[in-house]
Amino acid sequence: MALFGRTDLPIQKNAASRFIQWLVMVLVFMAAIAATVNAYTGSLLAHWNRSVTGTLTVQVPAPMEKPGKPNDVPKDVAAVLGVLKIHPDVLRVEAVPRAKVVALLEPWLGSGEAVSDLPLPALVDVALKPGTDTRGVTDAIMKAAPTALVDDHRVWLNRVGNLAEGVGMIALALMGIIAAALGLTVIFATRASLAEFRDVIEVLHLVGARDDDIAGQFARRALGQATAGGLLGLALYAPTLGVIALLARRVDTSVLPNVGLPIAHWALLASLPIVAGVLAMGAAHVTVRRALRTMV
Amino acid sequence: MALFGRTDLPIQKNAASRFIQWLVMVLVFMAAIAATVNAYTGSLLAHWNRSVTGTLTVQVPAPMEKPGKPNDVPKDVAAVLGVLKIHPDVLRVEAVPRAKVVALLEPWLGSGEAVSDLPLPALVDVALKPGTDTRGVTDAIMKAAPTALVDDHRVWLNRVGNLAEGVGMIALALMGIIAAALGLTVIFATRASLAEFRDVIEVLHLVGARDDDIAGQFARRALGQATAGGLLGLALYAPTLGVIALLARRVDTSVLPNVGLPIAHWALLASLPIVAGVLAMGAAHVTVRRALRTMV
Amino acid sequence: MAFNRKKNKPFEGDTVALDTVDLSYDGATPVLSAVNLALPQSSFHFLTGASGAGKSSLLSLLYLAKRPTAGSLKLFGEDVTGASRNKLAGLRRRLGVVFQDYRLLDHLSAFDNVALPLRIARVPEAVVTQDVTELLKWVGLAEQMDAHPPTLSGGQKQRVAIARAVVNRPKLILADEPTGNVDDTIAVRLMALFVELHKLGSSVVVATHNESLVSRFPFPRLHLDGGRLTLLPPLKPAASILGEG
Amino acid sequence: MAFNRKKNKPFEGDTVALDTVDLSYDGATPVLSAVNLALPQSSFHFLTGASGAGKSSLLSLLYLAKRPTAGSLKLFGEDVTGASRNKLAGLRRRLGVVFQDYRLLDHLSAFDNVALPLRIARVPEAVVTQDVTELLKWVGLAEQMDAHPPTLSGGQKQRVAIARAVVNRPKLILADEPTGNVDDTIAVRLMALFVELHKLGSSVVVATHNESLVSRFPFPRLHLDGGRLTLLPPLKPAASILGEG
Ligand SMILES: Nc1ncnc2c1ncn2[C@@H]1O[C@H](COP(=O)(O)OP(=O)(O)OP(=O)(O)O)[C@@H](O)[C@H]1O
Ligand SMILES: Nc1ncnc2c1ncn2[C@@H]1O[C@H](COP(=O)(O)OP(=O)(O)OP(=O)(O)O)[C@@H](O)[C@H]1O
Ligand SMILES: [Mg+2]
Ligand SMILES: [Mg+2]
Repeated sequence: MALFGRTDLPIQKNAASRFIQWLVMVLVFMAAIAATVNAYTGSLLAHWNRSVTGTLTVQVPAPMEKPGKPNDVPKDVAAVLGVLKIHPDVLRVEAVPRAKVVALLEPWLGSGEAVSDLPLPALVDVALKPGTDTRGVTDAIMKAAPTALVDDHRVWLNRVGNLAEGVGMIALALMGIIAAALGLTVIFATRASLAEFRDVIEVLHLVGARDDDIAGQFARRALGQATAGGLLGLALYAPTLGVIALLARRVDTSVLPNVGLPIAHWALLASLPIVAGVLAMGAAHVTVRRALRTMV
Repeated sequence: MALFGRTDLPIQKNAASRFIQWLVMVLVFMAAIAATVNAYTGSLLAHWNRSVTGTLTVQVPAPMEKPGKPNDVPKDVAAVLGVLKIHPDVLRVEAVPRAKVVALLEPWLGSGEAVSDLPLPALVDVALKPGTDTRGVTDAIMKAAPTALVDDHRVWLNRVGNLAEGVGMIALALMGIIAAALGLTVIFATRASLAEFRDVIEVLHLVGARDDDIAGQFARRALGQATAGGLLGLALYAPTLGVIALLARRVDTSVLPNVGLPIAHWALLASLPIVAGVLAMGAAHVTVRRALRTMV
Repeated sequence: MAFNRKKNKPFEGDTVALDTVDLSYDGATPVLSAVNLALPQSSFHFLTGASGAGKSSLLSLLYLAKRPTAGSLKLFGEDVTGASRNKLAGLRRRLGVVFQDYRLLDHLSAFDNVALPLRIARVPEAVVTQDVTELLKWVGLAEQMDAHPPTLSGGQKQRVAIARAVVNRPKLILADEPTGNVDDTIAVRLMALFVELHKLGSSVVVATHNESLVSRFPFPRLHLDGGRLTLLPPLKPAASILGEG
Repeated sequence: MAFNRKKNKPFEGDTVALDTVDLSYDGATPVLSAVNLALPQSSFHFLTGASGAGKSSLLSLLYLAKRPTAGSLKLFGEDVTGASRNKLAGLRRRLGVVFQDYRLLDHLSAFDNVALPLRIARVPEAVVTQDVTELLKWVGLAEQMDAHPPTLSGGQKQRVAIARAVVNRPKLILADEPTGNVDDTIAVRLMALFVELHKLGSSVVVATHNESLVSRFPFPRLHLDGGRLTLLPPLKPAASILGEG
């Protein structure tokens, strides 16, 4: 029968230990949510980056701007396409169908019959080979069609990227606060336990128990309670994520695209109970050792 | 010298009571953040609603769509303006200057010389009198200019509104969780105190103290600690809000407009420490009364 | 020493009346069975019996920490069965107990521990100061008034416990082994305190193992054996009481 | 009763050696001053003195709960000044203490309380069961083995405390008022336990107020008065020892 592992401190069922458990549950739950927000914004940024980096949109002014020369522009578009198709840096190039241009402009110009007759600019989507600079291609385009406009989407990406990064940072900061809260909780709960069991600990000392034996008990207890609390927190997180995903699906996917989260994120979540447990164990051990040094 | 108010339970400086204080600090801090997010999304929705409800945008197709009749459209615009200026439901009406239309289209069409020559549709902004339906005005416009398009911004508002409402709901749910966490914390901390002071309480009973005297002490302690913790939480919240506002300013104001928060929000924030205190007091009182009934 | 405060609420009849009281902790083996006991006002009894005989248990019935498993218990003329918790608190304020394990409050000084019953009864602080000081001097703790129990010796704690029990000048004093940790000189001095209160009208019960102490005082003995309570005559003849008090 | 386990680690010289030891709690008034004391192996001493004289304080130096303000303290031949905490724990395992206030663990049964020193020393459980059971029977608690301290009477707790102090067959036994809550019959039986251990080679110190107990045994007295320790001869002449043990 192992004495230190079971029976000599009544810490298994005291208020403080149950308290650690449920508080860790709440903290891990919140940390999981924050981690998900952070991972989601990260994925979102990557998604946008991926769909935008290495792409250019070339805009060739509308065909009817100069009423006298109605056929000027198809020539410009053809020139641009011709240049790009043989350019070494270009991976893929295609003219955007007029219907898609109309759809893009719909929020601004409406979709009535009137619009379908509008003189719209021609758009060409260009995909560059990975790692190439946009400059060479841009120069080639401008040479072929001086009136063309080249947009590399940077302004827009920076703007939304700032927002997403801000959200991610707040989520990260929240996780930091939660870790600190966890440590403090364990320290306080351990101190409460120490106060509650001061007499018991003194007796144990007086009959020859070592500091390590006693600190080890508190630490093991904290490890167990925090890990259990962490698992409960994840158990709470799973359905919550489901509900949030359901709510998010009601929002337009252009606003919140359905990006997948990296495997590392799920690994992080799975490790949260362990992290909480180890953090709690460490905090308890240090607290108890320090307190014991002032005792008999 | 008042006995019950100071000296007969050593609860002022025990671990549990300091614990309540800092945990309430964290909870109130998070509640304040959540309340702010909720109020901000509310204000944002109201802001959008206000700037959009009771307004219409009338779009009159571009002048050159039919090359044969180059002067059709100014007539249509004039007709629309004429009808609206005398319509009883209309508060204000104005033609959008071409420069502003160009600016609106800039993200889509670029800003080169080519665009400035584009045949753009004419836009008319209409403000309706509060409480009037858009239908009558729309009918009048369509009669005056059958090719006009009337947009009351509903689709867009609904789309973004959904998102903002979702965020607000999550913030509210968070506040609910926080309130529950606060109650549970106080209950657990009080139980820990009760366990720690069980002997003291028993002695007090045995020398004639009443349950109310003892429960009152715990409740007063909880009130004080939670209120103090709440004030600390607000003290932490103020600079945090400043930092977030700073971060938000880096984001485009079209994405996060600088809307003011309602006075009720600040009142709610100011009341958080009191709410926390009262909640804590109630939880402590009930917990102690129930526990005492099982004691000597 | 003088007890100069207003008298407790008066009552009719015996201070304590037990009628065929049983007490058992686990519901099976009774610690007390069919105990009848009437303590008149201004009485003095020793309570004797082997270790584990049930002396402390009987006292805990009287100070209302336990309830009889069967039978009825009247205190100060009032039946405690079904009394409210506030009512019990009121009754407890009228008695004083020296617990076998003292039960002092470690976070209060000796002075504040003794003052506790007075403060709970909302006695004016001037009276508290005077009474407590006088009493602590009597039990030989003038030097230790501001010391906290963890810094007191065993015998000092016991004396603080006795002072706390009698400071309110209660009508019923229950003392459980009150002199187990002091030497004979102090023991006699402490007994004199109980005897004085007894003469002033309090009923006193002193549970003790100390046969030499019992044999010095002419008071009847309540003896517990096998759960039964019997009344035995004083070990010292009553005639010599004047030489003691 | 038989103590059938392996002997404690042997050592040279006196079990306890105090050299001009001072002890004061507040840095000012000394509780002990210039105390010299040598307890040889297999000795037996009473420790007497008025309440508050410093008996418990002296014992707390010996069981390493307090450190001397001045002077040196040797235990089992080792100087404790500057010893590590683990070293102190090791020394404490070789002595047994009956605390004046028992210090039992309320959440453990009487059996587990007594078993505690053995389990901390990692004694095999079979031995623990046998030794603890035998010892609890000897002190008259065969019925109360599974009871927790809060459900024990004062005298029963005191006997559990004594059993815990001697179960490890320590080389030094320190007993602080070990018979204050039991009657004389049990007191003599408990003293017999200490005497047997003393005969088997342990050094024993019994602090007590109980003069009648002291006068029954032919052991020298350490007397504390005004912080000074003096060695007094036995109250009972040594010749009669055979009639007692
Ligand atoms: N709370 C309790 N639960 C269960 N059993 C108890 C409880 N309190 C006391 N007992 C048992 O009741 C019996 C009587 O105990 P009590 O404390 O009344 O004895 P006592 O006469 O005061 O003994 P002592 O002189 O040793 O103090 C003992 O056997 C004890 O173990
Ligand atoms: N931790 C402490 N802090 C301060 N003073 C203390 C402390 N412990 C004991 N004292 C004081 O030291 C003196 C001696 O106390 P000690 O407990 O050694 O006496 P004792 O001889 O055991 O008395 P008793 O017979 O009453 O148990 C007392 O006056 C006591 O108040
Ligand atoms: Mg008793
Ligand atoms: Mg002592």
